[in-house]
Amino acid sequence: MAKLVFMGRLEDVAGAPEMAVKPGPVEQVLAALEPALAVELLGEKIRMALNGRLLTDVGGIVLAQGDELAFLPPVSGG
Amino acid sequence: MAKLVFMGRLEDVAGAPEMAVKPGPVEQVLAALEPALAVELLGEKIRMALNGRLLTDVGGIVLAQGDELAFLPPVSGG
Amino acid sequence: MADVRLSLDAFDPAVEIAGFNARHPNAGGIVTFLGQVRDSGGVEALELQHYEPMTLPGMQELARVTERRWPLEGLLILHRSGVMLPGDAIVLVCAAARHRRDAFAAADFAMDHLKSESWFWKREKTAAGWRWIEPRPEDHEDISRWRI
Amino acid sequence: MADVRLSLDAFDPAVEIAGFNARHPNAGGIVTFLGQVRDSGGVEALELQHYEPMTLPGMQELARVTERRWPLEGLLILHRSGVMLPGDAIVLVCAAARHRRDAFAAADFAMDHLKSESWFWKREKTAAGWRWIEPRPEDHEDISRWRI
Repeated sequence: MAKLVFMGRLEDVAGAPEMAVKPGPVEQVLAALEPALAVELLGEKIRMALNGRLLTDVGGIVLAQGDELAFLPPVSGG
Repeated sequence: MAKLVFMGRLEDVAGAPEMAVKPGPVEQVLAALEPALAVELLGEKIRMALNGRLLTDVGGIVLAQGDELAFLPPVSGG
Repeated sequence: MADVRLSLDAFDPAVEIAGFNARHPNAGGIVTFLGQVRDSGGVEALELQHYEPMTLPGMQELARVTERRWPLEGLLILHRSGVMLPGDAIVLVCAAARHRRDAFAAADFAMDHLKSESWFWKREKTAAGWRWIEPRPEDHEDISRWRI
Repeated sequence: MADVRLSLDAFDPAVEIAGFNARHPNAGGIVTFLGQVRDSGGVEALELQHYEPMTLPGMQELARVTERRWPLEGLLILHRSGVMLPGDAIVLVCAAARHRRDAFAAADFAMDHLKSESWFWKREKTAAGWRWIEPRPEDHEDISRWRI
């Protein structure tokens, strides 16, 4: 399995901090989610990181076994 | 008596941190000092304070009994 | 050289500052910034969430950038994660330098970047429950001061 | 409100910082600056001379000006006078404020003014003996940043 991670307010939208998903193209993984959640995850201000590295573009990304894809809303630290 | 106070390097020039002087007009007091010291005390960068208050102009100042006239070179604190 | 830590438990800033100063007894100037949970606005608790694979590495990179930009003799970046109460320390930055202005600038720079570019998400608990905090426009203005 | 002190004996900056922080547990941000005698350039000792009728009153006036200019929750200005050795604390400024930028600016402003406008005269002892230190041009540049 692969893993989706939801940070900040996205955790509330998803109802959990993370979710196990079947490996495969990210588009396909997102299409299998609740539409309301998928819309939030694809929001303009949400950044994505694959295994801890920021992605500039999610197009063409395929999640492999053990991959972790994190959805990162705007930060508000300190 | 009145008192002259020499701060910073002026103490070295005067050979003492302070000096008791007879009350009277400042011009007269300075005229009675070693000329080399008087020249230093009247240097452009030296400020003067009478009883803890900065003087804008020493002209016309008369030292009374118990007065303290301080000569203050440029500061270099902290 | 920098000491960069993500703390999951409360830390005592006075102990950390004393330790930092003791390690840099001959630095001309040491600037420290301590950020604490404010006791105001009815905030009962504050939670910072971090993302393990990115938060500490991001702080370490910030330390490297800060050290490249100013000649420092020491740098500490220590940030809490987890649930905090009013008065709890959130973040501590200490910068030691030969010259005062370098220490001030480095601490200020590190704080601006921690606030607006480090991987933390914040929520506050009031009587109305927990609420996620969005970044403030000022945070982005603060950081734009450093673009050269 | 400000705590302004001229110390004729050595002080422990860690104790002072801990005390200041303890008095302001709920300030959002606390910035401290600690200036120490550098162990460099062959300096064996440093002496700061103050002028009793003017030095502390001048520091108190600086505290008032600083507090008028930024909304602070607390301000400490503590300055040594006398003979110090490398590693000894010379000056400590602590500024507590609701907002980070106010605390940074207030501490920075107070330090610039302590360096270039407070009534201290400094001399250093090296192998060649004692030598009076003239103010540096940078000190005046630093202070000119605050003229508005």
